[in-house]
Amino acid sequence: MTTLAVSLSAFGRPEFWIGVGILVAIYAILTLGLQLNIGYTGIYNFGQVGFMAVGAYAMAVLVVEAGWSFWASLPAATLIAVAFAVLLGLPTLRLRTHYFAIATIAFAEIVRYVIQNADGLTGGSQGVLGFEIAWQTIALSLQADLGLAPELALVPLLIVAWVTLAVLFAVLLALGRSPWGRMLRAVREDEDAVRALGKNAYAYKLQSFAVAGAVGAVSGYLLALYLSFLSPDAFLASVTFISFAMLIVGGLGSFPGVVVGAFIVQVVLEGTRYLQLPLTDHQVASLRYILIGLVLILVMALRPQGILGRRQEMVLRG
Amino acid sequence: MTGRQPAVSVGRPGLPARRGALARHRGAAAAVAAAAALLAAGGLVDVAQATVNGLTAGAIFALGAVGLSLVYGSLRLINFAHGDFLTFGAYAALLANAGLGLPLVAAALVALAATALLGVGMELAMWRPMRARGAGALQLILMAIGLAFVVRYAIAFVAGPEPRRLGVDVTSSYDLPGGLRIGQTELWVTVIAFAVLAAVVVLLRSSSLGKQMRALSDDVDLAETTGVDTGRVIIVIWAFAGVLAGLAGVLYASALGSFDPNVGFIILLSLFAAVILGGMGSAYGALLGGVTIGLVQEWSTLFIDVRWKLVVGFAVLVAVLTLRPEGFFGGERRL
Amino acid sequence: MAEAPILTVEDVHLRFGGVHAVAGAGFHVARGSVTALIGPNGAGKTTLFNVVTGFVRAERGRVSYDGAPVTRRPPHAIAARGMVRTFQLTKTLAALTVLENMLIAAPRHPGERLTTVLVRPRAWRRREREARARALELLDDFGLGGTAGDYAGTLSGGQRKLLELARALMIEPRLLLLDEPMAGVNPSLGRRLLEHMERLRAEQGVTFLFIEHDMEVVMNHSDRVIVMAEGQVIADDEPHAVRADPRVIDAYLGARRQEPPA
Amino acid sequence: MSMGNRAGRTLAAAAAVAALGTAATGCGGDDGGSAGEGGGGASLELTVGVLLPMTGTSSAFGPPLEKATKMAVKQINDAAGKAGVDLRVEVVTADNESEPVASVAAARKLVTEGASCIVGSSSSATTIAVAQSVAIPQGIPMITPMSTAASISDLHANGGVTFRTIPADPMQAEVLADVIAERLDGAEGKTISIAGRDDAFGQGLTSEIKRNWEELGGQATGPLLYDPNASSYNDVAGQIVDGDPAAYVIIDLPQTYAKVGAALLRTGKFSADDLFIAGGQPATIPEDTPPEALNGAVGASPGFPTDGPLVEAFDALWDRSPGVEQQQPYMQNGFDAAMLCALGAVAAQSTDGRAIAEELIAPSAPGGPEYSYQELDQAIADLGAGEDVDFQGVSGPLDLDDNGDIQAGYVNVYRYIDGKLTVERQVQAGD
Repeated sequence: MTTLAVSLSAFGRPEFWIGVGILVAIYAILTLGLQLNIGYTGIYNFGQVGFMAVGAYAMAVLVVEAGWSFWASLPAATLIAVAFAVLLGLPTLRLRTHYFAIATIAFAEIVRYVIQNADGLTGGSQGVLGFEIAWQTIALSLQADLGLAPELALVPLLIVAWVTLAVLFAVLLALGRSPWGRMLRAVREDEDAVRALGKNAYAYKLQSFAVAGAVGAVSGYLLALYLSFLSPDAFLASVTFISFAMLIVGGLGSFPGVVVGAFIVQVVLEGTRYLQLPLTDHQVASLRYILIGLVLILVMALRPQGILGRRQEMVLRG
Repeated sequence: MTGRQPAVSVGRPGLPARRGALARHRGAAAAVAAAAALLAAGGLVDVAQATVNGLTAGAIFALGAVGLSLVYGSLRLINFAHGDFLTFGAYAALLANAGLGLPLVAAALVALAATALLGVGMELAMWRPMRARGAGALQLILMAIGLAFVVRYAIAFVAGPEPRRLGVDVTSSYDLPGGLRIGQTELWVTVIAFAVLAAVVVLLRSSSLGKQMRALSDDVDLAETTGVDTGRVIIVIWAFAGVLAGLAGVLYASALGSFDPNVGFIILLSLFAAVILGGMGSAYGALLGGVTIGLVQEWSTLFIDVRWKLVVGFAVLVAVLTLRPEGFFGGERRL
Repeated sequence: MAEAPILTVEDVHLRFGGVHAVAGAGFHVARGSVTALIGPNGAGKTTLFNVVTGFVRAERGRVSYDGAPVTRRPPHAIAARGMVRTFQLTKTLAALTVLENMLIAAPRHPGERLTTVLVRPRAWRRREREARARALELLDDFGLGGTAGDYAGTLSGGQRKLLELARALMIEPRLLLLDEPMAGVNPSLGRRLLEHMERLRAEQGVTFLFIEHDMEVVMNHSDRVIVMAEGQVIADDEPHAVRADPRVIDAYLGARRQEPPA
Repeated sequence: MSMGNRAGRTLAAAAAVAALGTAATGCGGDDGGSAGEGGGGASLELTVGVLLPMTGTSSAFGPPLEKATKMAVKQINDAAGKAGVDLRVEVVTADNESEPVASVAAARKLVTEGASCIVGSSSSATTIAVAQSVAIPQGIPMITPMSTAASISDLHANGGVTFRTIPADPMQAEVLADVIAERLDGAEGKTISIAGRDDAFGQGLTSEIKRNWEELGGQATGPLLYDPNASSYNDVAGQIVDGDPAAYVIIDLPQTYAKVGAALLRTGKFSADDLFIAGGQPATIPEDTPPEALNGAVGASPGFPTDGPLVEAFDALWDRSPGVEQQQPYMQNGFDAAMLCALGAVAAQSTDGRAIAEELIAPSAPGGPEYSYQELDQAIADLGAGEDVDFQGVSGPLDLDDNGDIQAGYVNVYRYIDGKLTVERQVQAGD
């Protein structure tokens, strides 16, 4: 019982919310990309975690292996992710949505295996570290200036993560409300109608996918900063699926929904660590994933528009 | 967003039969070249051994892929839970065998029935009602992913994470002529798998139900207009897919010797590769695709590090989608 | 027929599986004319539309629009050049509003370029205002002004046909290919549609090629009729001449679903 | 390999950061610092956090590790009572899912629950992740009972909070190479076949062993790394036995070796008598592994004394205590890690992480009277009185060096006989 009390009191501790807060921002950013692809453009990007991995590792390898400056590596990593998106999208975006879904999930797995097996470059399963020193230096001096206690060491990252989220959120919101975003929604509804009106539906799908790749890369190197260490098993396919849960809980087609969804799902995932259930840790861990599965099933069955999505759109889309 | 698209936008504008034939010739040429390369790389014995290994894996993939493809063809549903159906089959057999003390063969049959029930149950509980509500492709696909999580981790929750084994002899093996070897269980697995696959072909070809299944998965509307009782046939397809998935699971678990709750999910992408290679929706295609993926993965180990074996399967998948999305054996469907 | 025809189709071939959907069809469409394309079901009319507008690539044959070949051009490029088609089953974008449906068609819209939106977020506002004005104007013409804010999915079948036509006009087309514009449209709306066609031809010199089963419409509103059967053009003449043509009658009687010319 | 020098290259910079870190956190408040001042009579409420691999690849080791640490804590609280020192230790646990991201989240959970000393984590990847993003930035000492990767030694320079109660890979690899050479009467001209699972554990040890073997003048094929998720292992087995080598070295975890071992036997060329393994292995051959695949295999693992009163006492204690019966590798190391947490706190007279980290090495290093957990009360009393002690762990003398590594570790040379892991002898490695 005392343990239960301890566990509950933990929710009051700032460190918990700092950790969760950073992950919420990171996964919200990842999911913004999915929202643009799935919610707006109707292309089934099932490999978003692949771009997260590409972004994170491109940054790390450029810094540690190629000796680039950390700051230079960030835009470079983003561009590399975009290049991956374009190369993958060019052939596969011509295909039916289902084929594309499978192609992207395969892409993400290939990325993970290559990272794991190209030890020379990526450190393989041993992982990479030492890429974030430039950042740590700043973070630590910030920590000193703000007079933060050790357990608040992550506050600077928390701030950066949320600022990044805010910026990307604003950009995507603007994109979504622009005629460009309108065109994406049109493509989602019916590519042929769009083509018949003189607009290149394929090009819009490719642009949407490329933007998602860039956004995924950003979430990738934020995760890298959070872990201060990269290893391939941080990029399992299940990350994309959890990101789906965030996407649909918040609501398809709604960017604010992404943030709400990311927050709810992440708090539930982390919260379950504190529950003192009469179960083995292993069962609790399984329970956590069963929960994710049920969320996906029930939301899609009962409230396909999620919390903030527009029911009308979901229904009319059928 | 209904996942099925009007005729005007087939993935590739109407592919003339002529090009198909051409591609088939090219395929043959490629096969010859590949064979030559193999022999150069491996030497006869190694190639033969890799082929034996590949046939075992391939037969299992084929069993898993046929159901996946039929379900996709008839429902335009990518059943992400299909891999976990294999796992379900394996654990059902384990429970019936170790738990209820049934002999393994009986236990296996129980497992097939159980997996079929799982498939049909989900159709009645989930898919049918959702279709009735006119659910979109995205809704269904995400529900399938959710189902995959639930099945896999429910198994993990009950059975625990530790690896299990079915009571089969995985250590002894037979000498085949030419210095080749095959595991005793693997031999059985391969023989059973191919026997069942042959039966599947016969069933799909000659039985009216089989024809209806293929018709449905070729073109739902056409099937409906030609008076196929789709509701009933879909149930049959789920049962059929379930039985095959269950069998694949049991055989795979037996051949591996040791399995855990991730066993099926791990090969899901290889199953996708098989389905794509065969042409989505084509039962025969998936069958050939499965065997091919198995062979390609094993042959790859003659050229490159074994670490890449799985990736080779995925790479084939992406390559096929890029070069020939309608698949290579899709033509079979028209037979 | 002094001017060169606006559309020329020559010897188009296309098979689906075994079926010879289009087998050497060819014809001209004169500038400013209203041409009807008729024929029994499965004659290959819609398939020919798909070929002409670039949605399906023919195995053989040439299509040239306004003097330039468009045989290998993608659909959007063809539409952008002013040859615009509608669909047998209307393709209104259900989850977009009626107004948004119209705006999608607005040509030369900088706001539809990713780079512009990212780099110069203001640069497209003016064009958007113009397009919006034009769209509302057209919607009023077609009696859809009141629905501008509704989801297109909520419109009636007839209204969708009108919306599709109005939307096509956003592109300022010079050749409109209409696939069964009258199908599923109540008579009054149908009349409205025909009036619009007449007006557009008179005022803007738009050329029309339309597939239609309603023989009365065909006979009274077209100045030329092309008849297809089994993938070939079996007649191409003035309405009255076609009506008398024995081959046409055979074609219709021979075809499974009879539809004797009125 | 590439890992090692990568870490090396970044070491200088890392050290600089560490300096900054202490500078920054010097002003940081210390929670639980109710102690610190006052000395002997001060009351210490220490919370030890334990990262347990309850799920994922290392899940076999989770439950015994949990039991071992809880046993240790009970011993400490009893001893503290006897010694009349006001020390109360509580345990909080978290599942690290054998995976880095989850490990970090789990470690944060432990910290939020007040843990100021962490026992863990399991695989090297998880340990490095936790060190990098929790232990080092927050100044929380972490003592891993399981991670043997060489690169972890480099981490200590960065913040001085990472420790281990288990010998690092090089120590194991060196011993194993010697053992193989001895069994084959010399390495000269002998070719052995090295393989391992494709993860941090396999990649690290196989390359170390290859290096050591070649230094002894032998040749080696491989390391052949295989995917733990492969759909079949006949190809792997075929390549391992290819060109019938003098011996096989296979670095794997039980759950994968169950499949690989079966495949090896099917080749008909393989005999487990020529098999050498390393790392923690289960005390009895797991139910899903074919016995013939392991019986007769010789291995080296970070070990612990196997006879003498201490061992008997520990085994008795184990049998008395609640939880799983089956002993597993690493549990003694976990037991000792928990002990060190407490001793560090007593020595520091504080439950603040950094203070404990400062005092972790001294109580284990030579100097002062030697005490085992059986004389824990005296150890606590002495430390409480500000005297130095040399704590003797059940996993070995510990004796942490300046990298937080144990200088002198026992490496057990064991062999599977009749399905049981029987330790044939122990090598005092290091020094």
